[in-house]
Amino acid sequence: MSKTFRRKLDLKAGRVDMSHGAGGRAMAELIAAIFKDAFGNELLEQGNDQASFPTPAGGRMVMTTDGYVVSPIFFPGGDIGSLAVHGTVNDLAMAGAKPLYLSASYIIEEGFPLGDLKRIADSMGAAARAAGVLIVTGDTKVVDRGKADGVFISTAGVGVVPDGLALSGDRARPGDRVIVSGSMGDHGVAIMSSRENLTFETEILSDSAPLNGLVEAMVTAAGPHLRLMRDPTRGGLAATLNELAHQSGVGFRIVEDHIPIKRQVAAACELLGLDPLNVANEGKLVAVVAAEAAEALVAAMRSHPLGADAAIIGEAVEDDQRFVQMTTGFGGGRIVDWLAGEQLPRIC
Amino acid sequence: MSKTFRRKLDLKAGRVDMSHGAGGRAMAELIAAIFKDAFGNELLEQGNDQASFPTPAGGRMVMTTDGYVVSPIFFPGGDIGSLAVHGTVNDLAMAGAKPLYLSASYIIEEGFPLGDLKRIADSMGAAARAAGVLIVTGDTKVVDRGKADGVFISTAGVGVVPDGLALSGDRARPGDRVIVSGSMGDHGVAIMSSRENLTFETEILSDSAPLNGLVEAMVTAAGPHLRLMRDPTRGGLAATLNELAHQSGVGFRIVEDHIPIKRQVAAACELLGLDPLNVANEGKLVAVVAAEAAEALVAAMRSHPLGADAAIIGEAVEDDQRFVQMTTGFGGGRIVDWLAGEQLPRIC
Amino acid sequence: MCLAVPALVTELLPDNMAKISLDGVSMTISVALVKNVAVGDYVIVHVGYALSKVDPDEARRTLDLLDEARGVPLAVGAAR
Amino acid sequence: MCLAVPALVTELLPDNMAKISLDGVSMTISVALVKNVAVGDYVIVHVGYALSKVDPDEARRTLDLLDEARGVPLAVGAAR
Amino acid sequence: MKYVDEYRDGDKARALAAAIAAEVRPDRSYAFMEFCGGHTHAISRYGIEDLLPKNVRMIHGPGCPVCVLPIGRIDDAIRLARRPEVTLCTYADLMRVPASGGLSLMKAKAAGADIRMVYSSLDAIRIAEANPERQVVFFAIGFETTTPPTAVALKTAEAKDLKNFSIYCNHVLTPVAMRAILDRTPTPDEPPIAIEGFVGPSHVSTIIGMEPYRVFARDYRKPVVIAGFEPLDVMYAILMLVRQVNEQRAEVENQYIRAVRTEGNPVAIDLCDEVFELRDSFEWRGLGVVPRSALKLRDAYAFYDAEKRFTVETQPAEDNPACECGAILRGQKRPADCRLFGTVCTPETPTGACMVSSEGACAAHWTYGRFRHHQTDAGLRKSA
Amino acid sequence: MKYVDEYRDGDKARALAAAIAAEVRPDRSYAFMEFCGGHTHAISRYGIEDLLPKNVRMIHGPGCPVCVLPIGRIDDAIRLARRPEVTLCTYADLMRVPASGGLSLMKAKAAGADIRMVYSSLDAIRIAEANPERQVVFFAIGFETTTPPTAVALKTAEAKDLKNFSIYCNHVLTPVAMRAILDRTPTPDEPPIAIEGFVGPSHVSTIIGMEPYRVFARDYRKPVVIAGFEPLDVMYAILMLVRQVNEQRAEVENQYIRAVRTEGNPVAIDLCDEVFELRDSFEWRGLGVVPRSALKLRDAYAFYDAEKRFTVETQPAEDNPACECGAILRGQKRPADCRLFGTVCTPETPTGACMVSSEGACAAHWTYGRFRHHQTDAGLRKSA
Ligand code: SF4
Ligand code: SF4
Ligand SMILES: [Mg+2]
Ligand SMILES: [Mg+2]
Ligand SMILES: [Mg+2]
Ligand SMILES: [Mg+2]
Ligand SMILES: [Mg+2]
Ligand SMILES: [Mg+2]
Ligand SMILES: [Mg+2]
Ligand SMILES: [Mg+2]
Ligand SMILES: [Mg+2]
Ligand SMILES: [Mg+2]
Repeated sequence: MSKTFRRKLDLKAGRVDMSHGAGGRAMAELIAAIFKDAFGNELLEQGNDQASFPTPAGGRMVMTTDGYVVSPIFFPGGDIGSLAVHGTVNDLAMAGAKPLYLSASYIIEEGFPLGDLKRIADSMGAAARAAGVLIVTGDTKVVDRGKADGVFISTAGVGVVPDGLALSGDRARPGDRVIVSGSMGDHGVAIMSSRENLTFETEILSDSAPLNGLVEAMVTAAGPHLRLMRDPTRGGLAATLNELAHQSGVGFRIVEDHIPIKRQVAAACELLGLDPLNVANEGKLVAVVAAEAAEALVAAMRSHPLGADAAIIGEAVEDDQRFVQMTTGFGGGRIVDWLAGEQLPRIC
Repeated sequence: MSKTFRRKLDLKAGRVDMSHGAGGRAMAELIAAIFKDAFGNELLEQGNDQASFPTPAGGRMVMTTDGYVVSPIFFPGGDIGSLAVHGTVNDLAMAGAKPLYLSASYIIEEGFPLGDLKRIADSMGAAARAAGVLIVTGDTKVVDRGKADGVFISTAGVGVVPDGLALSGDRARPGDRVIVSGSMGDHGVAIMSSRENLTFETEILSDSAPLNGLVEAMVTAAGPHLRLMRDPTRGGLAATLNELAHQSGVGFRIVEDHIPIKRQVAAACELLGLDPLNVANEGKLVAVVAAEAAEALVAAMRSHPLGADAAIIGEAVEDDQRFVQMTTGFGGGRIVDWLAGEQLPRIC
Repeated sequence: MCLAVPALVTELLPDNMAKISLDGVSMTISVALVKNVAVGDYVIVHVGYALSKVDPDEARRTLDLLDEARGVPLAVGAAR
Repeated sequence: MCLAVPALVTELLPDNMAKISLDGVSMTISVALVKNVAVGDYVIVHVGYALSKVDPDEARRTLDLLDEARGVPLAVGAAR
Repeated sequence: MKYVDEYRDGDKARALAAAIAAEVRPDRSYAFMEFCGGHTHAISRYGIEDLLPKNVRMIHGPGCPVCVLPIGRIDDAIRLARRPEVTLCTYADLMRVPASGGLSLMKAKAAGADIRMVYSSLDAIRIAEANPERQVVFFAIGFETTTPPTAVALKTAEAKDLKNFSIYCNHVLTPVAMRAILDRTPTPDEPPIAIEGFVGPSHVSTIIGMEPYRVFARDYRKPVVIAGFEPLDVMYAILMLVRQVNEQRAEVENQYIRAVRTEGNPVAIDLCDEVFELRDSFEWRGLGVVPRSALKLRDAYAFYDAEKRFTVETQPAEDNPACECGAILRGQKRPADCRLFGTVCTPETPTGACMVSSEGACAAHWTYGRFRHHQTDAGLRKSA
Repeated sequence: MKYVDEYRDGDKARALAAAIAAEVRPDRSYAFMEFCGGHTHAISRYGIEDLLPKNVRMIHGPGCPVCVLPIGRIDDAIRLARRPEVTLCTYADLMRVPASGGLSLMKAKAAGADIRMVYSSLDAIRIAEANPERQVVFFAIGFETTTPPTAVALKTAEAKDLKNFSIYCNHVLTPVAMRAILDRTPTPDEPPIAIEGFVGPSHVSTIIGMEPYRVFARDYRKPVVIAGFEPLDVMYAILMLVRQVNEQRAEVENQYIRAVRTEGNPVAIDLCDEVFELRDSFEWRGLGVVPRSALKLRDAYAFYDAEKRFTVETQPAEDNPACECGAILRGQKRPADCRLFGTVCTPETPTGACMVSSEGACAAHWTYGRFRHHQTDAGLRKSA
């Protein structure tokens, strides 16, 4: 883009207005000043409405997308920009893929501070570099005030699964072990603690992180014994295990005492009447692995910083009802169900 | 997905509420009832958070994304669902790619009618089938009322460019011919005519259409003589030609009388004080082609239904100022510039 | 300034409003400022109001005046 | 019903409000319903209000009562 | 968490389970009602049923203010929220409760009503202060526990001279409901009401103390043990009930001595007396109309009464006649005995009161306990 | 488009161009001002400059109401829009006009002010009817053309008894501004004001007729030819001006006979007389303060006057001193003579009045004509 478009945006006090989305020079300026530097890579610089890259050699490809509408946009431990990279990288990694390329579609509410937009784009670019992926193409739309909530980002990603690796939610078999890579509920509690209408405070940070490095170590350690992985995001561990139970046609039995949960997360859930197993994570995974490889896999995970608290929490069982059952720390048994409705503070 | 999740959504009077985005059973039901059938294909049915498909053999790959925030959501000649396919398919096709796979990220405002959502998803699915692409993965988020505008869709797409074909916005050379595939401004005028606050009426339909079939015919006809293609969407023909001029480092000279513009589009622009060259298209392309292949290319385009009105409108010229100049129908000359600010009705 | 377009009155509506048409584009405007507007008239439309009627005879006469200039050979290249 | 949690009072604030802490989670609540709340007290917190103080001696006594049941061998499998 | 974790200890639970098993008489069965949803929740969530002898049966009572709120009152709240000038503030628990016509507060919000979820009644005060042009109505529900916070909010609004704040009062009374259950005369084709004692309310009792339960011991000869909500509290209270039954005692005992005083909380009691008075009668979902079982604002506070400010007139709304909530709440039936359970009626699509919140008997069984049903009775209900 | 396309015919244009070329005297030059932005736009958009002999020079006048509105009045409008109770309705043309402090209506809207773009003053009435709780202010601008629609809106509001509608009146008068240009005494170091005749307003004249221009012919000896906005109209009017100059006549002629009557539009004139009266003076961007050049609401309609309802007090705001608009509007300089042109000052970031709307002299040159500059003078302004 030639310097004709390069004009100083007021990143301190300026705001996005409708002209920044109208396809004219103001939009070109916005993209040049905010996104090009933040994401900077040769593929993006092509400046076409699409990015072109060599077809990967071999393997299978995977593609995923997620919309990011997190509120607040900046939260303890991350922001919507880094989250939009981690979430999509993780969905690719969960298939055992090496994440390669991301696209980023920004929907921005008129009035959004340009400085915040730059901060988000920079964070997104940094997260992509840290995860080893390139943001190769993007889009920017501006909508009237009151027709969005600051900024939404939809990220899509593609990656390549090495030949011979086949992970899928339908591959859990009775006897397989269920592993989580670390403590549950950190992201959701961090987000709730930063919401204006909930007046509690914690030092919990979101666990938002890219899991592709951890996954690489896991694939190396467990090879074909690894059945599947999934990141327990919205709906938390409970939703993920129920999904997997239905996909694989098995039940799960897990042990409450084996599930890592931080003290403050447990306390926040207690105050708000929530179950930490329903609370979202953004840097954790659930893996199902053949029993014989479980211990080795956990050991390998623990030697990666993002798997330091990895633990076997249970196993898959035969169950035509596909229940997720849990032995409580108290010694009883119960179902771990999907959350009904939205996750909200309860009084009773 | 087992029938446990299959519950009758009230598609007649029901509305999306926050529980449909919370990662629980209500969300699974929504996806099952609305998206699975509409998009139905085996890759989507995998039910993972990502879709897996064979790595294409040979060629180069392209990836693109666009956010769709069109208002109104249903407009003459299309809706946000079909548009979200056409726009992304077209961005892939503009690189000469065969579009293969799409992802769809829905951001839905609480309260959106379920019936409308189904209509949009069905339209999106039908558009994908007509364009020969698969929607392989998706995501649904629900935001509070007043924090979105009905529904936004961000679509990403990947495709493969055959070996030997290299189209890019920087490849126009002086002497090359500029071709448009049909009349300019139909989409923008159709959208404006359906806006509540603008009280005019026309029978103009949006031109929203997938151009990959036309592009295939063009590549066959012009082969390596074809330099580049671009779809003149936001900002219209004026923005596209200015972008291309800057990317290629050339000027363009076009002839107003050669640019196809429908009578009603011209009239609507006259009433509103707009220039049809700034008005968006969603089923048209601009191509730049070596002079010697221009006539043959236009002939090939005209034999395709979406190129019936194709016309050579001008040529690339040497110009270190990268101006897009136009000979007016009246006989004078003028610059065709980017639109400053947003496209709005003018009184003067 | 004062963007305005001549358009055909196709229908008179209550409250001094009228429907106009311009090459297939129709719009509802106010005719409160012009007396005796009738269907078939052309009016000059500005910000949703008719400002005056177009006089077809005078329009013809203007074109005739323009035509007077015809026949004079075009001095190609002399412009500027 | 009546979800409530015992939490430590860490600070008294104006207007009958107080800051409480539960394992690193803090919150500002009303102590308008409980007399003589002091920093260091544990209070039962419900919908942002303290309902009563926790009596540490009685808490200890409850645990002692529970411990009385210890030593009795667990009838494994007898449950249900 | 201090005063929490100690009462969730698995080893002590097993010891207590053994003690209960040792003390129950094998030749008879025991049936106790835990009135409170909090107890129901603890029993389900911690799997206490698995730790109890087979001949000790827990009956899940109506002690969830969300569950027992009749549909008509939710309809009223939706009508209030739909008024263009009104912002309705509600505890989140109420959002999904089904109202007439397939509605709920969540759906009404989706359809455009201005409904805000609050954690505390003081949040509603803050919203009223921040939006002086709006009429902020606080949807007050709850037993004696949640009533004093509503009273504080009212007094705060008065002190701040807030003109745009009012209360839609739905506070109900625990002991009256307990009596209503015992007072029912079963119809000839109904099983008898089998309650032999109560696990008494935990946090309700922090407010009202022990006195209000004496009537059950004295007049009905039913032992009552006030118990905390932690699982060891519940188990110990059951042990205390077993002992009373075995010893043929009927007393009001207090297991939750660390938080409940005999006299309750006099500050809260006095404040509630000042602000509220008894309604002549009130409808309870599952129990029907119960005389003098609920509160309304006194005339002195009529200004803050949303029912007066907006002239709310509750329309009667029918429950699904196939719903067995009433019998379940009286211990005459179990959730799985209802033919709607798990098919038509689930936590996502609750038909009756007991499925509405996770503390309802049916919801607790569905959410935490239905695997037992399949283990023991797999053929019965394949579709669940 | 009937009555449009006929007047855009390229063949006729070339014939007319030849006629003009034939009639101009090679030994002298001609300088005419087209007062109206509509004419400026037509000249630029259709490339009429390319069709005129080199010795006919068009001076682009101040006839764009958006361009000449002083910054202080936009500041006022933003202050109005920022009032929490106010919804400001504006023609879209004003949205991007720069105000003080880097603001504009578009940016004020982005920052939260309730600003709606309307196509017609009647849209503002509709918005006021639909939002009775809002104070709807119509930001009225325009010359005599756009003034009667504002008057109709006011009378409509009166008829509908709309209490929440008011008008922020910025209507200005064409002939007064034309006089102000001619009346200026150039300073010693200024080039003379070279206007030899006017292409007279097109749609303004449909309202005011021909009479108000007589003064220019009679007192200033400047020919005036009222012309339509189509390119052939403009060219023919130029031919008529060339003829008057050649024949040393100074008359008011009407090229736009199909729409302009000698007496104008009496209905509109009477209505405006009823509603508006002259302001003592008004500031024009580029021209400075001009006495009796603008309108305000009469006292009888004070109720509808936003300046009275909200006590607007316009603060003076400085234009960039490097801006050459004034000299450009008087024909003393050309856009490219300004050192800000195309660098600091572009249509996206307009510094002066002439760059504000596409009808301003500088914006028209930038948007449609700057290639000429590069053709003839390529070295001068590489950065543009
Ligand atoms: S399952 Fe539903 S319908 Fe049946 S008793 Fe329980 S709440 Fe009522
Ligand atoms: S270019 Fe800009 S600053 Fe210069 S005279 Fe024109 S409007 Fe004024
Ligand atoms: Mg995904
Ligand atoms: Mg995801
Ligand atoms: Mg995932
Ligand atoms: Mg795009
Ligand atoms: Mg794209
Ligand atoms: Mg696109
Ligand atoms: Mg997703
Ligand atoms: Mg494109
Ligand atoms: Mg309301
Ligand atoms: Mg305002």
